[in-house]
Amino acid sequence: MNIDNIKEQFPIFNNKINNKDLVYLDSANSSQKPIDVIDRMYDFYTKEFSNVGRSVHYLAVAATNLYENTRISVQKYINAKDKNEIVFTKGATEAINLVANTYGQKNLKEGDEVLLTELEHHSNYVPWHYLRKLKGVKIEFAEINNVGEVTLESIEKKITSKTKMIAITHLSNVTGAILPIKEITQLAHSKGIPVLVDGCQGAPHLKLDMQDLDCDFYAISCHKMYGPTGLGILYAKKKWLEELPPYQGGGGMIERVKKNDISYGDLPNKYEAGTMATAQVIAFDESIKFLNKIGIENITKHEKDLMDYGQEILRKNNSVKLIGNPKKKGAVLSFTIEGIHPHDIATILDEDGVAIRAGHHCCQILHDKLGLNATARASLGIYNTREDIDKLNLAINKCKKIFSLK
Amino acid sequence: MNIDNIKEQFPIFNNKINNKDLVYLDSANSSQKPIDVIDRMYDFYTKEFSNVGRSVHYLAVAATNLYENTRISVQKYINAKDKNEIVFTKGATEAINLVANTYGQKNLKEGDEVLLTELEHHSNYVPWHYLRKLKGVKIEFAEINNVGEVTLESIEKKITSKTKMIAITHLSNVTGAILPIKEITQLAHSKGIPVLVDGCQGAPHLKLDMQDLDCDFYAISCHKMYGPTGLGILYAKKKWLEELPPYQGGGGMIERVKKNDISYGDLPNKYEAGTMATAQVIAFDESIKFLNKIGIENITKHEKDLMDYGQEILRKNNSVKLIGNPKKKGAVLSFTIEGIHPHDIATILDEDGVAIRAGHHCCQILHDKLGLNATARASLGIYNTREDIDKLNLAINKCKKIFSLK
Amino acid sequence: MNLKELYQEIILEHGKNPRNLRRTENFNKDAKGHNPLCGDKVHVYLKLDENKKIEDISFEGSGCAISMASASIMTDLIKGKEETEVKEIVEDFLGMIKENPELNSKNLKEDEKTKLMCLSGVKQYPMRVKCATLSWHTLTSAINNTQHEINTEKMEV
Amino acid sequence: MNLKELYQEIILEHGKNPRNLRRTENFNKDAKGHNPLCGDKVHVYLKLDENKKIEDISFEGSGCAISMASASIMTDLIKGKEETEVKEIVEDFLGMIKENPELNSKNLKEDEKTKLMCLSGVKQYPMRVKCATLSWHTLTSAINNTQHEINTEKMEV
Ligand SMILES: Cc1ncc(COP(=O)(O)O)c(C=O)c1O
Ligand SMILES: Cc1ncc(COP(=O)(O)O)c(C=O)c1O
Repeated sequence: MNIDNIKEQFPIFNNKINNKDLVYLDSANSSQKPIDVIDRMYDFYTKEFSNVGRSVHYLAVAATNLYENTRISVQKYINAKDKNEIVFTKGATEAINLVANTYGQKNLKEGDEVLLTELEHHSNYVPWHYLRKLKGVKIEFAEINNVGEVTLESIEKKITSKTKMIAITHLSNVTGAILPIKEITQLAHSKGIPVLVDGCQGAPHLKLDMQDLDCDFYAISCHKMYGPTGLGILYAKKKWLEELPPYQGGGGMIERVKKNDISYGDLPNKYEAGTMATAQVIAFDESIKFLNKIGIENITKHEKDLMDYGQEILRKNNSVKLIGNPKKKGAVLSFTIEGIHPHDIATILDEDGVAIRAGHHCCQILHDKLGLNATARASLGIYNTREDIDKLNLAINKCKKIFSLK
Repeated sequence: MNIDNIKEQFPIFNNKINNKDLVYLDSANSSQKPIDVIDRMYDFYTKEFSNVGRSVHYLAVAATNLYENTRISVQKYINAKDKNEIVFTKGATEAINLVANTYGQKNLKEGDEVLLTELEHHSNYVPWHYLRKLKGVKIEFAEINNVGEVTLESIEKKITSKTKMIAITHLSNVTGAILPIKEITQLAHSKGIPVLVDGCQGAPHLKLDMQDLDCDFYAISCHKMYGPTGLGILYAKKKWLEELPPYQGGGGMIERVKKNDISYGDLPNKYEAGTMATAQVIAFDESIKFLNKIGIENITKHEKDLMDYGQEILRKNNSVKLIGNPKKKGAVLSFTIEGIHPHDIATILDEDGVAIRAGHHCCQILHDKLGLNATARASLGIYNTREDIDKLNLAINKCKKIFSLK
Repeated sequence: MNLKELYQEIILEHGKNPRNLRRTENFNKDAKGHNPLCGDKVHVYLKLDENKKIEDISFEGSGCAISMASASIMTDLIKGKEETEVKEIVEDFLGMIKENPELNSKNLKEDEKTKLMCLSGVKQYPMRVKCATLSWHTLTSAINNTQHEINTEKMEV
Repeated sequence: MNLKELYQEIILEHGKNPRNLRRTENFNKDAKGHNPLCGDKVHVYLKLDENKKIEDISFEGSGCAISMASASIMTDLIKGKEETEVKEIVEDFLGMIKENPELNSKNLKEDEKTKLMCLSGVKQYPMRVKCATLSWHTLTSAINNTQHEINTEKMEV
């Protein structure tokens, strides 16, 4: 598959949106879906639908096999040791809640510290805040430096003998900073601290190798990874899934149920209570295939090239200020324009079909630190081109014109 | 829409499954999907996809409106007072976990009692069991009578001054018993006890009127209601949603986030953390439209007619024993055949394209009570016909022949 | 949709140089408002004289052009009016933003109506309506001495 | 798929009248097994003599025709064999159910092989494979004196 005409794989770009060509720069929010993924859902529902699990009829057996196939595909894609280290969730948010809840229940007590960073998305803060409220756990924030990175040193500085969990983003959804996960994990493990990685922004853009990163938990949001909505993945080292208590309770996750006691099923069932997002899991296999066909190296390269180009163009544009300038940066271009509020920018850009996001992007801690209420964010996916960047720049110029800026 | 040729609306029946015509009798597990629902997902992904929420670009605004439209459709369908009493979840299992967790956190303490019934699905038991483990809450089970019902009296018998929650199924997924929810709610409320209804099996088959039932919580599983997988609904009276703490934490459910504290957003955002199952919610609107076009009265009537026919036929069939004979019974025919294990039955029926389920159907408590390891279950949907019942009966006869029964 | 109607000259000008962006000394009523959508915040201060006439009104805050302009135009226009008149004007304004084609208040002069109608362009931008109404809701809250902070997510418009 | 191969006469017969469905007196090894799929349960009892020969083997439990027949045929066939032989036969049987076209064990006579091959019909029914293997895994567990209960969900076949 050739990345240059990859847009053809995404039917959304075949239509005019609000009478304009769509310049989709909101992939960090959610990516568009390739036709194979959409077709897979259609076919599954029209020709093969059944719930998975313990039914022995033909459709149920077939669906169960397909469902488990995706688990194996994901295992391979992220280089996990065991397919049962892959747990399907409703989203990355649930994946992180699952860890905070179960690890918190079992291993955290008053005064223990959880170390986050100032870059964290609310989804990797609120679940830990619950433990603060419930158990008196403390939350520390490793600080960003002046280019919007969190370095190994910044993490190291906040580790104390009370630190019992480090939960950090792989790639900031605002500054684009890529964190040195492998080094952080090494450091953390040398002190006996587990590491959870919020991989929402890492997974769609970077090569994933759990053996190399060696983190304990990795949370993925499938809808940002060219997959269906309503699906996420928690990777967790087997020992954790074995050792931690279950999360939600319900059908499919039990072994024996008596009036006075219940025993739980094995991995991964223990963490997949109730009917799962069957069709979505099955279709996600196509997302993995799609990514594999292009090759993650090509994706990373394509996006880096675009991002360099975008940074260059926007830097040249007067009054545009890029947010963050990390050395290792993923496919996110956040910016402000002196004198124009990000929401006005987004509204005006939208008039030209340029879809970006404005706001705090679920990172209020970071925006407080930067002294900003909001930023504008153009985020990239594999379907973006230099032309998209040029259109972004033109639309920004129109913005400036309306506001009489130079 | 005419219920007699409703099968045409379900593309799955246009294909041979494993070279046979599909006789789908596993709707209590998950229903098949009408073409409009499947098409809606396809169209949304191919022409309109965006995440919902706070983005201001065209696609995001449109998707957000569609998403909220479904909330209003559901509100109307179940006659809730306020659209913000509708919370989208990943499934009924999550809906029940949400209530058990938040209500449990706030209102239950050691020695308090939660009253379930012997009919409950594991999804309406395990979440309460967690509270037993965590807080020393007690669990009581209202008993079934000899026709597989739970009566008002049976509930009343188990209510004590310590009862702080009654959590019961609307319609048993094994015996088909329809519980007198309205009467139970009245009784419970007269004693100040809230009522949660597991509506998984009620919602696809019965008229839903929250004002009439007056329950405090009602959990729905959309995939059993001709909707997409990976989606459920929690209806809860507004006062509960306002009063109870949030469940999962993440993006979208907060108001303000500071390093030392967090405040939560309003209903229904407070309970919808992270990216939701956008496409599924939007498509579920078509499920509601579909149900409305046929009319729930017609559905209930059609299914009752079929069930009566099925009971008549199976009663006439030697060695077949129907499980439960409740006066008010929903579209479920559970049975055993003396001398043939349910899993052998299911395997043999499958050979003729007759898809049923065998096992404990996530109701071990009930099966223990009945002294059975497993039962066979044929469950009905709107697409089933008398012909399907006849084919079931023929396949059962084949079964008996193989096992040399008369 | 029409950007020109949304970002009219007068909006841009008020957005850039908002009137009454300060804090009234000796205010006797005030309220805070917050629009989670854009992170906009506003704090409205009122000084009513003994006849319940608005002697002074001012606001502090930051936000998008629409919300700043709306607060600026509002404070300009409300100053000198009586409390009951103000309540009526707020209702008229919110009604116009929600659905009415025009303003009907007897308490508004023609040129005041014209000025306010400049904000009507926002009607075509549902996601931006709350930017225009934040300061107005906050004003109501100040007048009514409501203690809780206004959050536009709780408002219909 | 072929029902006739799955439900062969001999399977049905053993399923209906399982051999050794009782509890060995003075057993010296035993183990429990459980198949969450069908709720089947089995308890295998062994009596080994001083030379590690299976003096008696029996089982208690209930389940589908396949699992009952499998336990019945197994106990019939294993009686009188030596522990090391048994281990080898179990492996051969599981290998056959998983992938091998036939049985290769030197410890099985031709007619024993023929009998066991009657269970091979299950290969075409992946959801039923564990019904056929439950008692075999439980036998292994008994021989090895493993304390935990066998759960077929944890087994590959
Ligand atoms: C009565 C009942 N309750 C709860 C559930 C759980 O629903 P879900 O698996 O969709 O979460 C089911 C279905 O499996 C059910 O039949
Ligand atoms: C960095 C980061 N973490 C977590 C999330 C939450 O993911 P989801 O909303 O899919 O649960 C997101 C996306 O919204 C994100 O960008």
